[in-house]
Amino acid sequence: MEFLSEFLTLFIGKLQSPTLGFLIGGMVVAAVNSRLQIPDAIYKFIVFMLLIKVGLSGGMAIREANLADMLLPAAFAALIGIMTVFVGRYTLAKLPKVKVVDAIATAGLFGAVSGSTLAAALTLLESESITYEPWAAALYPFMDIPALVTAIVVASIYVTKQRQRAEEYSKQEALSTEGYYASQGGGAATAVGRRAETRSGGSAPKKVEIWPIVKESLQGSALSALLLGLALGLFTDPTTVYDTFFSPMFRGLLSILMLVMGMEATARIGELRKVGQWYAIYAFAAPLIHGFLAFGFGLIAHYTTGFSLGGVVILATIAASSSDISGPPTLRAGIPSANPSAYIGSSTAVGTPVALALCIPLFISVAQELANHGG
Amino acid sequence: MEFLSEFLTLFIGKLQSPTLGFLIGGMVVAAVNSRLQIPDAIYKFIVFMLLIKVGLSGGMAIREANLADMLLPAAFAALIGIMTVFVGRYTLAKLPKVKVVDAIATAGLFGAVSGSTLAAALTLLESESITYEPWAAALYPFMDIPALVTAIVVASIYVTKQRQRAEEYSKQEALSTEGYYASQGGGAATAVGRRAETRSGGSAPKKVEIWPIVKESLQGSALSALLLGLALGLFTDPTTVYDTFFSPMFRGLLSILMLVMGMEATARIGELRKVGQWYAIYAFAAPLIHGFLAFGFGLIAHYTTGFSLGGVVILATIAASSSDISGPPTLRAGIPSANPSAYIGSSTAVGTPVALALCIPLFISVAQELANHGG
Amino acid sequence: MEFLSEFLTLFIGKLQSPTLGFLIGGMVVAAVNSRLQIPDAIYKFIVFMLLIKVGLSGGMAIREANLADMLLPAAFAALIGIMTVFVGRYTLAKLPKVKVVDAIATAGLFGAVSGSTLAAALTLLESESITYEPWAAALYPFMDIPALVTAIVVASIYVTKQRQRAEEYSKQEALSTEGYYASQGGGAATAVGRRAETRSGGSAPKKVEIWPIVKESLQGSALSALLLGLALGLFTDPTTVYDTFFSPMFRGLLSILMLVMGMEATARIGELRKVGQWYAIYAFAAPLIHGFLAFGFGLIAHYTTGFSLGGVVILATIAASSSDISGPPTLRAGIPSANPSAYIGSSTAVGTPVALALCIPLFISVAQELANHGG
Amino acid sequence: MTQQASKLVIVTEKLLLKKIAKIIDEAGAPGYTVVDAGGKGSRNVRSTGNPTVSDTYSNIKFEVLTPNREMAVKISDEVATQFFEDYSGISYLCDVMEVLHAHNF
Amino acid sequence: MTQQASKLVIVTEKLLLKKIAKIIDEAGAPGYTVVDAGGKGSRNVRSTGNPTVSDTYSNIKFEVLTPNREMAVKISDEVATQFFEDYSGISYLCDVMEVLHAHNF
Amino acid sequence: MTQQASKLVIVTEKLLLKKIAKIIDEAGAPGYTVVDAGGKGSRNVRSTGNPTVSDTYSNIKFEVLTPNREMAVKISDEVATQFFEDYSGISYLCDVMEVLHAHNF
Ligand SMILES: Nc1ncnc2c1ncn2[C@@H]1O[C@H](COP(=O)(O)O)[C@@H](O)[C@H]1O
Ligand SMILES: Nc1ncnc2c1ncn2[C@@H]1O[C@H](COP(=O)(O)O)[C@@H](O)[C@H]1O
Ligand SMILES: Nc1ncnc2c1ncn2[C@@H]1O[C@H](COP(=O)(O)O)[C@@H](O)[C@H]1O
Ligand code: NA
Ligand code: NA
Ligand code: NA
Repeated sequence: MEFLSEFLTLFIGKLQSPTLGFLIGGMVVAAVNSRLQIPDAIYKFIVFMLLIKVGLSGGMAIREANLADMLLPAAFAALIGIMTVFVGRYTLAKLPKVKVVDAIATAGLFGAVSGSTLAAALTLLESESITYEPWAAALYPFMDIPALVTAIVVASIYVTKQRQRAEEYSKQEALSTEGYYASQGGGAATAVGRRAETRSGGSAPKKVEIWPIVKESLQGSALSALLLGLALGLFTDPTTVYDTFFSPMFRGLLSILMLVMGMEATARIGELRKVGQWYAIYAFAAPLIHGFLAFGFGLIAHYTTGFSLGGVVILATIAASSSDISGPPTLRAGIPSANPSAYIGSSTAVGTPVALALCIPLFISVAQELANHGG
Repeated sequence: MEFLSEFLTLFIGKLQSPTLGFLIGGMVVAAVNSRLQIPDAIYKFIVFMLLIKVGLSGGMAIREANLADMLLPAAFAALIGIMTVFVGRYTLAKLPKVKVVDAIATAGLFGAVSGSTLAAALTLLESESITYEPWAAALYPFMDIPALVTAIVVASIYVTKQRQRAEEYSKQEALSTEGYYASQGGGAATAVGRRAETRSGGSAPKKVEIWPIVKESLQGSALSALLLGLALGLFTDPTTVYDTFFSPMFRGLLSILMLVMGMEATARIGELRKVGQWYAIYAFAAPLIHGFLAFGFGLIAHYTTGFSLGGVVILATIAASSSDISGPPTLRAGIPSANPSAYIGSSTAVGTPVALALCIPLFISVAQELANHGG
Repeated sequence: MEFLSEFLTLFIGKLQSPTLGFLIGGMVVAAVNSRLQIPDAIYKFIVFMLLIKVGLSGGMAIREANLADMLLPAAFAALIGIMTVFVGRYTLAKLPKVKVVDAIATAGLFGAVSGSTLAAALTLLESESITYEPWAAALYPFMDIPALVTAIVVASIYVTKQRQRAEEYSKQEALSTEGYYASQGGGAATAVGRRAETRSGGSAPKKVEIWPIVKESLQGSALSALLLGLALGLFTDPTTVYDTFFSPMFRGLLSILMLVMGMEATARIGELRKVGQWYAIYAFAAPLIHGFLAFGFGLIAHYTTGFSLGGVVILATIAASSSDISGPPTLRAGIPSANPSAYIGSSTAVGTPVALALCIPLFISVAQELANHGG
Repeated sequence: MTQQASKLVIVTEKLLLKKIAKIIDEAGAPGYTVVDAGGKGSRNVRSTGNPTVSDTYSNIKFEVLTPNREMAVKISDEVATQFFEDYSGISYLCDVMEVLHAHNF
Repeated sequence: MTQQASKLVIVTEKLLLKKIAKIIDEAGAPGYTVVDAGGKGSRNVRSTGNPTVSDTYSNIKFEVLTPNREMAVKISDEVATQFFEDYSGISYLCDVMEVLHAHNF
Repeated sequence: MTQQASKLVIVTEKLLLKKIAKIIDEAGAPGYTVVDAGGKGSRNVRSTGNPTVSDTYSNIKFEVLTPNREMAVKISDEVATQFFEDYSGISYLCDVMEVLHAHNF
């Protein structure tokens, strides 16, 4: 009882944080059709600034860290990334009116990590003076890449099987493949249809290569900025420029990014609506489920290897977050037959706001309760 | 005598402020055809940063304020906004070679408010340590919206009347309306002319709806940013992010914006030249006249309800300023037959520089004199 | 011996500076095909911020300076700018497979000055607490403009002579000029060729006008920003805005610019490869040669008129640097027949990295050695 | 499966983007493409308050492939009637030899 | 020296920029021009994760002048086969009366 | 009131924007439209110093509707003579079926 009331007080306090205020502000601004815009160049630059700052601070601190401590959390991160995809494959994809490839892609995006959500969590942890391992932000790629790779591999296997079945069927029936494509692709119509035979004829059960997907992820702008920051923090001495520039700008730039995320969320609601309610429900539940799953794994590491409670919150946050920058292009290239409205809509319009506004305050409150009561 | 010399000293000191320096620098840079450019994305972002900062500081301070004090100044702001349009209607519009709709649109733009001019005034007030009510910046929409609405309504009534007269005339004469449109629209030539009948036939004396214009104004990027800042300042606690980011950046960003305004002013001179000298004269005199009119009203509030002298300067400044961001698109949509060269040229090339370089220092000097001599 | 080891220690310390780290980071990022991008608007704005800051600090300090001291270094700067072109004309241009106009243009670009390299040198001088004359950054145009003017004049004279010779030849042979153009222009093929006669017929040995080239240089965005800053520092009092905005942002923005320069360098390597190895060798050697030439001249001024050792480093740096922003468009317009791949590739891919990573640390180390041993 | 079509090109002020897109949609056109453009015509002005020192364009160019000439003319007429009296703009028709591949033709 | 040519126009998702450029190159086309474009077609989506609140376009429009109709059709076929099943896109052919000046025709 | 016209298309380096606009004006053309473009042609370079890592285009594409073929050819000749020896560029002529609505035709 006392726990609950304490928790609620904590939670409500977090809701007044300006970070969240900017997020909601952005939603309202877009909802009332304001012409306010944050130019694309600024948006991209802010993301770069935030992630390179996260990387720099990690890199600078990592030097003294014992990287062996990172092993268990990193393994857990990868595991959670992979599990996320299978959870989606066996829940969302089984629902009526949900296309399997769309569901797999969506699950992949929810398994992947959002740099901005991570940045928001770090800010809140600092405001609350909760300590965490300097390398915790570096768990990002350990979850991001396995999730995307798994999603693309699972989707490829599924598509190949479907195609083979369709071919056998078409051989039996000696029918044009046009009907199949029309029902599968939705938009892929006549003009293209006539070439389908040639194409599917050539697609023998080909293996999915994993390295290109990993490379594609690492080359994404978000991960690149993070890793660049890490490397610079590790190998050069950026203290002055960090203290005079990257660190003081962080909080302010984050608030503007939150505004953009809020505007985005509202703007994408329409896309989500088109693909149906199941996506909305999944997008609402998934961050909480993935997050608490990761929180649980994190606690295991906490009790066995002394992983800090702040680190547990970070692990839970990257699990709860869904990628908004680098994930979509990777998926678009890797699972081209999936409808981007489905996964981008789910992630941006519902997943990210839930992760930011519900999950982070929740995880921090729980961590604080655990700390207070001798976690 | 002493008053005058004191005043001149004060005034000349203000002319050396870097804000003004950047304005004049921008004019020179554009005049010598330099290829120096501030990218559009940066310009838009700076405007956003300035106005959200103004809003945030207002919102944070307003909590303790007694909003009843705002009533009189707000009513005066609206009154001045409306008067401005009628002043233009009965001076500028009556001049030879000035088209009535162009004049009304120009008067509307001069009645509306410039966020950047407001920001410049706030900076100067702070440098001079003159106090003002925290909500004073929130007078912006109370003048901006009435001015734009009045201009659009007055123009619509005028255009409708003209059209009716023309139709009666054309019925009498059974002539094609082409001649009329050619003389009215200037550019609207043959290819379009033949459709004019159909169109004007359908336009029965239709009422101008006011709410869409108000909405359009509120949705503009400048007002949106200001109101967003106000709301965030009011409902969340943005102190940290304000103190570490929005407030320290203010002065610097403003100086860059001044540079852009200066470049703009020079670049627009050509447009102004095309529409004739009367616009230049109006654009020079209007900021001073509107400003001192508002200063007078402000003093009434000062002596009756204790409105601060800093607040009076702000009221005078928003009256003197003419909109540069959100006004033009609203007018373009609301009075489409008006020539944008006329109003944008007048405002940007002459009105804004006069407001920034003459009016603000003038108002502050007068306010200081009044304060020194027991105002 | 001791000198050498001391020097190496100093030099290696400089290699760990974050400035250099960001440069190398950018090279790596581009080399691994990362999708990380710094938007063009941000890049342009950063260049503006850096150069206006350099200008402002110069302008503010110059007031107390004795400008007569500037005479000798400024004359040396101009001399070096001109010499650079002739060095290129009689080395690079004589090499096999190197087209003369391409070589002249490349030499011109290496004679011209890079604002970002200058900014990097100033930062490092400050970190090392080496003092320099406040007006030293203002040596920029004194080298930049003479170098570009000389290159364009030399190229024009060469092209005119070639054309005359070709015409005489073509009169003798009564052959179409097509062959000549095909061999000269490389890309200028048939469709254009037939008009060549008309054109070359009209080109009597026309004089190259110098003032337009000077104007073109001064109007470039980099020089404009520098001069604007100088003027504002001189005529207004920008101390507050300088201390709260331009100065604190300098180091951070510079680091991001270094990242861009690094990415650029890698991206341009391909262009350089196309034009051949001689350009790479020239681009590697030229910054060192020009730099030490200037260092020598600087020392003359040091021993005769007391020009500071910091100033000598600055003179050497602007000599070593090659223009990356304003130079290329001026050359493109002034020597249109030169292949931009040659000069931009040489400068961006090799020249700038060498100037930044080798020359600046080298010059500073030498200056420190000289100071320590009673220079 | 290739087929003939008309291509309607409309260049006008950016301000009208949404309104013209709506007209095209309502006319039943299968799609459209739009690019940012600058330009010069009878009126020298198409400013909508953007800084001229920034190099953004303030015109837009629509290209609409329509299955027949009538639809193109209908769209053009509608756009011209509603806007070309007050706004800058031009519209013209090109021949498209054939649509090779499309999802909606 | 002027000559007839075909103009192939391809509008599709920006994501495919490099891949389509490669196809055009490999088909032996003498060159191409590409512009950023927005648009609407049978599928309402061409988002690749950019914020929609920013006003950047996410389509591209290629224009390729080819010396003959066959090359244009070949490029179009290749592009459609590889991409138009999964991505938005349209391709069509225009007549070019004549190429007046070019370096590579 | 519709009428035939020629459409001249010029793709060249951005650097030449103002100079070509002047030539078009002086030839008496009623207007022009210009868009930012990228592209590839016989020379692989059209850089003017912009960072290549930024994704800005450095070509421009002019489209000029002219009342007759002669004016188009005249503009094209002038542009080619002055610039195409030293700069990248291509120019070609398209048929415009008809100008539907214009202020200046
Ligand atoms: N002859 C033309 N050729 C190409 N574009 C034109 C032409 N005339 C007008 N335009 C375009 O149409 C826009 C509006 O023209 P106008 O309404 O005549 O000002 C101009 O800004 C140009 O972009
Ligand atoms: N009828 C059309 N006219 C012009 N552009 C079109 C048309 N149909 C499609 N497009 C363009 O082609 C893109 C892809 O079309 P779709 O594959 O049908 O979604 C659209 O986003 C438009 O830019
Ligand atoms: N065959 C072509 N089709 C379309 N655009 C072309 C073609 N050839 C050249 N271009 C355009 O014209 C520009 C200059 O061509 P070039 O002078 O050959 O380098 C290129 O950058 C392309 O944008
Ligand atoms: Na996740
Ligand atoms: Na006003
Ligand atoms: Na140099």
